[in-house]
Amino acid sequence: MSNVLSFFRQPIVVALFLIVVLLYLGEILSPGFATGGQILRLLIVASLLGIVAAGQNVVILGGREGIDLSVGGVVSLSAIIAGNVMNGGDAGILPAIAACLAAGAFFGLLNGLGITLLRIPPLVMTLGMLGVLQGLLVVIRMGIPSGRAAPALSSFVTQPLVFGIPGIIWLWIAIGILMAFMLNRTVFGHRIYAIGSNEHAAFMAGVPVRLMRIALFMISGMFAAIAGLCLLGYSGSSFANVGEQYTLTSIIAVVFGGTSLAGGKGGYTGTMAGAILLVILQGILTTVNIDESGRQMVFGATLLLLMTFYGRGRAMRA
Amino acid sequence: VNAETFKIGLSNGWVGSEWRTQMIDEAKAAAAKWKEKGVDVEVSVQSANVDVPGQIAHIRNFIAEGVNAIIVNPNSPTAFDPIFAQAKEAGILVIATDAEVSSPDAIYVGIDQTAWGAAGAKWLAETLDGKGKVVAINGVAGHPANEMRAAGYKQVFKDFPDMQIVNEVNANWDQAQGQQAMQNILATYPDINGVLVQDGMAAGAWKSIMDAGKKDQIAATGEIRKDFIDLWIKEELNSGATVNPPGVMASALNVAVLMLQGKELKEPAKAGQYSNALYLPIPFIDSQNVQEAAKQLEGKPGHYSYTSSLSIEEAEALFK
Amino acid sequence: MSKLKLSGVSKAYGATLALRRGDLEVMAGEVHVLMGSNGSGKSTLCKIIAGSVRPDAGKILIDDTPVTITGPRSARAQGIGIFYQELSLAAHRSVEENICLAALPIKARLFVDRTALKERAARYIALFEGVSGDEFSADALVGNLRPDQRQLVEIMKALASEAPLLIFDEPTSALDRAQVERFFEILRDLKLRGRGIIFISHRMDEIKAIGDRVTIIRDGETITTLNLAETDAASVIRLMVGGAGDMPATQSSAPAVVNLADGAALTVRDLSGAGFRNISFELARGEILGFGGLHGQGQSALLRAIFGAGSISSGEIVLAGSRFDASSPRDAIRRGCAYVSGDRGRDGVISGRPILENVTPIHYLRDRLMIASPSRLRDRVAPALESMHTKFASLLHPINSLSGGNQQKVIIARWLIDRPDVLLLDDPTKGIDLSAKADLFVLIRQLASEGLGIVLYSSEDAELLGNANRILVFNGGSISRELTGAERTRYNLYQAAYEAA
Amino acid sequence: MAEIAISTTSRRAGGLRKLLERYPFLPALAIVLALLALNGIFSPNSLSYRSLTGLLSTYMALILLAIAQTYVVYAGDIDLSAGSILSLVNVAIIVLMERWEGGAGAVLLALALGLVLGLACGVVNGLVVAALRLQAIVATFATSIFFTGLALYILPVAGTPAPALFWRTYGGRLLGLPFVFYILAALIVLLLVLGRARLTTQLLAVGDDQQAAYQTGLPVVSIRIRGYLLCGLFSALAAFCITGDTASGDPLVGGKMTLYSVAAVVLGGSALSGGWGTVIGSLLGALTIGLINSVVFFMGTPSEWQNFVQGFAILIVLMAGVLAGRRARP
Ligand SMILES: Nc1ncnc2c1ncn2[C@@H]1O[C@H](COP(=O)(O)OP(=O)(O)OP(=O)(O)O)[C@@H](O)[C@H]1O
Ligand SMILES: Nc1ncnc2c1ncn2[C@@H]1O[C@H](COP(=O)(O)OP(=O)(O)OP(=O)(O)O)[C@@H](O)[C@H]1O
Ligand SMILES: [Mg+2]
Ligand SMILES: [Mg+2]
Repeated sequence: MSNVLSFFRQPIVVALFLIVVLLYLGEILSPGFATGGQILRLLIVASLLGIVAAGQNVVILGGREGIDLSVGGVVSLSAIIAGNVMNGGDAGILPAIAACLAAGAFFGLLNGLGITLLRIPPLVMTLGMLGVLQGLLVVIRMGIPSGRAAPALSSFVTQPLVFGIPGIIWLWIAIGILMAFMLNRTVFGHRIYAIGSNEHAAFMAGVPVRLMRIALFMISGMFAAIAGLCLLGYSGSSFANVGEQYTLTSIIAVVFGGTSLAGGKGGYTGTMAGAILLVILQGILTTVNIDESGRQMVFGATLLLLMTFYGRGRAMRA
Repeated sequence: VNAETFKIGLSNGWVGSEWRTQMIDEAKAAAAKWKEKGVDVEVSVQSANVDVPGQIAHIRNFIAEGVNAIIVNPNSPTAFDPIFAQAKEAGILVIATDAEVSSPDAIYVGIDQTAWGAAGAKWLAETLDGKGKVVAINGVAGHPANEMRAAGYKQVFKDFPDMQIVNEVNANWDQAQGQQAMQNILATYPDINGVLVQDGMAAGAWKSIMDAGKKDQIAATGEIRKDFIDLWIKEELNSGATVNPPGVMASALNVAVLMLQGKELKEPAKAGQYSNALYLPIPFIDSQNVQEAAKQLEGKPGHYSYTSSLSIEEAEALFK
Repeated sequence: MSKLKLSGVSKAYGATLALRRGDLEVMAGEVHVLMGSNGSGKSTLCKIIAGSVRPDAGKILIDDTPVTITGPRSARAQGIGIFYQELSLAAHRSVEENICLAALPIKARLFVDRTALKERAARYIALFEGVSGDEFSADALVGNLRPDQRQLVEIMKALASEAPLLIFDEPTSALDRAQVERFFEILRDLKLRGRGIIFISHRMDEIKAIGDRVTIIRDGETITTLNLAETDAASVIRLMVGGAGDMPATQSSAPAVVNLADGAALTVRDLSGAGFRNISFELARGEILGFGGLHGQGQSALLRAIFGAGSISSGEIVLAGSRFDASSPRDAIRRGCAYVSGDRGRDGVISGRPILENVTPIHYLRDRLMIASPSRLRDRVAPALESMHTKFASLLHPINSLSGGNQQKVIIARWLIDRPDVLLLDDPTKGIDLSAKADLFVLIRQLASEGLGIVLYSSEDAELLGNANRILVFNGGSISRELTGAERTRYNLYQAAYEAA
Repeated sequence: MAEIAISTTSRRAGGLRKLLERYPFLPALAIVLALLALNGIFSPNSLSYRSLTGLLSTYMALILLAIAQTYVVYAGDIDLSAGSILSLVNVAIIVLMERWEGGAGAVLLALALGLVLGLACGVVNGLVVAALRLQAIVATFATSIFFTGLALYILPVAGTPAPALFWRTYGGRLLGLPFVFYILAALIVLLLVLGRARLTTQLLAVGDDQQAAYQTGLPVVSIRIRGYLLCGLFSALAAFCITGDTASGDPLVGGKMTLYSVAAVVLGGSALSGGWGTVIGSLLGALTIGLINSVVFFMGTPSEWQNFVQGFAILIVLMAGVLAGRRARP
């Protein structure tokens, strides 16, 4: 009996349940919302968010108030870089991937160094880095020729690839499997949880805590870079501030997935469900014909309501 | 004429789009043109992401620097009244561009955003023969330019009783959000005929329309960026784009220099809701003249916008 | 008159039954001692009285009236003051603010009355005048104080509650003798004034010195309450540990001599660092070297430093014949060093994670693994756990589902999969029950006989006397005596520990 | 208990550290003075009485918002909705003043209601964060969306001038001195008074160690809620200043200010983890942000580099603030 109960308390189960409820609600409020093609298109949008959230997820799992507010800046930067490297030609895709990953890793490295060596709190470090990235975007957009997605990239993101499902969703599934494997079946993954749940014990057990933490921020930067690349494919051309919306939504997706902001607890499968949940919620709010002020109030209140399902802090009286 | 020297401050409080960068660049180029005429126009630029207090500080910095004129693309329509009053007190000419300001101490030189919204709606109504279902994808809710544009299209649709706006959404002038919004709308309103979407998001909306294979059934407004215009021609889209040219600041600069020279406007700036506007013409691109627009943009980067501005001579024509 | 009466109080943390059946009666004007081995539930009982832990069942009577305690505030209001074992201080606040924090004196309904605050705090600070150390002042930040001074602040804070019932949960563990003496004077005075006092300590001499009655708790259950004047240490201890009379102390002693022909496993020369100075010793392969002395005399600091987790200012360490630069635990582990800490919550347990993951981290490092294959790991992990008779339902259950002792076994097991050369045991038996202790020491001796060099620091004399081939007694951060052969007696150990303390 | 520190290694309480311990905002003050000096070097005019008055009246809103943020940060919380509360109060008082036709009585009544509104928002935040125990970062982000929606509902588009009485007072002079100086003086008195309030000590104690504070017997939940109340109150005061400085209502006016307020708190040397900080530091931190913006301009930075240099400078000063703050505390 308690097994059954605890099954229904799992964040992922809660999220999946809420997804179904929301889809149903969406279909009632605006018929056509939950049709196959539309769900697929929502999944494309969710996968963009989900890929950013993958990086956010590992940073948060790593504990010590881990959070990455610079992901939005990296997404934008990566979209701009990719657009210019490929410049509408398929030949440029591989160099673009390499350039984006390098840029994401570089800014993740800077974050990681500031956080471990100077011991700047992640929130502060990555907030500052976001400011720098926004400035950098202005600088590099000067005098660059163009920023168009390669056709192959665009169709990878938006057109059906296998079984009528676009490549990006397959990519997201692959990332999901990879993340699940990494977190559950690799030494690296176990060490992430170890530093997230008890950094000191991990240190005493020989885990290279600093290196790990730097690596996590680099991973976050690289996932944001991949998302930027895919976002370019999604929108066809790069433009400024394209990544801005991902900074806080990626954190919410992680929280909706049942990962604790305190670190060491949670996983990526839940985050995937969380990303889908968030995108469906946004989608419903777009299609329902109410005033923007009403939309925002409903959105804010629903977020709060959904949060009460997860991640409530410990009571002080044990 | 003796060599004159004018110092002009340009303030831009948001750097989130290429349009803004182009705006500053064109203004700088306009200043350079004055040099050829023997008028030394020195521009001093403040352009960074700032909040409203930050942009008020821009103006204060200019006052401290002792400029002759300030041209501002304002972050808020109403927030600058007190500071503009101070600038005027200090003998500084203040011109707002791109978005109107309520201050009686400034004039606005730029396009009429209401007319901008109306132009797109008029094109859409005519294209659809005055009937059909339409959705509107707007920019940032609460932003004055956005609300004026919305007022503009609503006014037009009053004259077309068979045009029905089935939904209005906000996608924050963000291309990806515009694309997502369009995608959601297409799922729930599969039978729409037209889309009113503002620049910045139109490319995204069109992407969703094309992905859904509906580019031949739907007419939608478009953008003035080179990469969109190229796409428009290539895909033969049924589109029309009202131009909000990045050259507005350059136009404002030319007007400013002439005013600093002591010239008087033939018709004082008295238009608009704040009775301080000097409206510039709004070009419109549709399938008839899109090729010409493309010609102007040839060789430019993809994010470069179709532009127009008052030349010095055109500006002079406005003065006595 | 009965100040406080508890009956049938119980508390479970998930699967851990911290308190099974707590009964206790405290009279006005007595110092009532709680005794029980580590993890027997003393602190849990105290926290229930103080309101910071919610009991699952049981009755509480104050002055013979049944009460419900809904939280620390309500406990305070009902006349209960407490010294928390793990302290309850705000590190960035001053000494005086901490003393008065629970009831900051106010004026004009809003403001802290600084004058009243100073006055009130000064009363309690003055109680320890002369023994609280130099830089101790009313306006010092608590975070800047030494551990013993912090403990004094917590004592003052408890006294400042002026509560009729005062609870002191191990208030003396970091105090020096003079401080303890002063504290006891204060307690005696409070006793005369009719307060009821609950006092916890593991030091028999302290209990004898201050206690009137003793209640003994074993495995979360109240065993009995005795009059201290009518009993002796041996019978109290027997009650504490239960029927199993074969205490380690009565166990056959370890051999005094080991064959040193194999050479030194670990040599330490003139090592100084934070918390210890001028330490030199040599540890032979196959030897169990005991560290004795009062708690906190530099033993843990030294072990941590050797393991690369402390700070070393001078001196050298030689591991298996070559110089070892103790820069991080990672290096130490790679060089075959192992370190088991008694503070498992801080140094050991990766909370919320499966038992399996809690056993494997050292294995990952020493075998340079990348992939964690559960089936293969299970084969390595299971024997290590079994050798210690660890009780667990499944390797995939979170470690928090285990009792404290079993958690500690899991932590120890992590060091045994890949044999180390040197094993540093830093009071490793905290929270472990007797039979587990016995298992552990059998294992330790066996490991020694296989050629490991083992350093054993224990706060229990019996463990040292029963297992160490040689004992170094620490005092004030350096070695004050070495006990070998027949010198290894309880008396010598006690005397060496206390001399000049 | 941990070891007795036998040697005196941890006792090196140098003079500088003592000074920092007593006045933790000194690094922030030094940075402000340095930036003022830089401003003066590049543009002597920027140090004129008039310019400094302007600096103060422009950044008074951010100063107050940073102070608002500080009180929740004291307790180890954070409020990402502070800027939205500012917007909401801004539009609410503007609409009220207009509806009541802008006399002195109307202005005062509107301000009083604005304070109540700020407090109400604080209660909402306090309840979701402290009572419902949701994570502060995400929960206050959600409430910020809600408050923005409410602001848009009250005033769908920026506009509606404030009564002249109101903004002329704010921007004007009283007995020959700029009105903002009186505000600053009143603010400093208020902060000193609040510094002596029991609540401040309790907030800091909660931020230091929430569990310990609870075990001590402090009403932790109510203290945290009161921290959010103070935050709402100061956000409302910030809204008054921005209304005074901009003389109008704008439902989006505070959106960008939230993250700046967090940055200002860190620049001022307070620890985001709670238990340590000063409101004076946050005041200086807000000025730092303003001064960085103008230094970047007066240095003659090319326009396309301004945003980058500004972001970079803020990052560097943030690091300095954190590092200096850490030296100061135990
Ligand atoms: N004495 C200590 N006690 C507790 N934690 C510590 C101690 N010293 C360092 N740490 C923590 O451990 C981390 C540093 O560990 P370490 O130096 O092993 O990492 P690393 O240099 O990345 O690893 P490696 O040495 O293998 O390259 C830091 O995060 C620090 O907080
Ligand atoms: N918060 C908690 N969560 C889970 N288990 C706990 C918690 N607190 C205590 N325990 C467990 O409850 C048992 C009793 O612990 P308690 O602290 O009361 O022991 P104690 O007698 O005070 O020991 P010591 O002498 O070491 O202080 C132990 O097994 C401990 O691990
Ligand atoms: Mg205890
Ligand atoms: Mg290292």
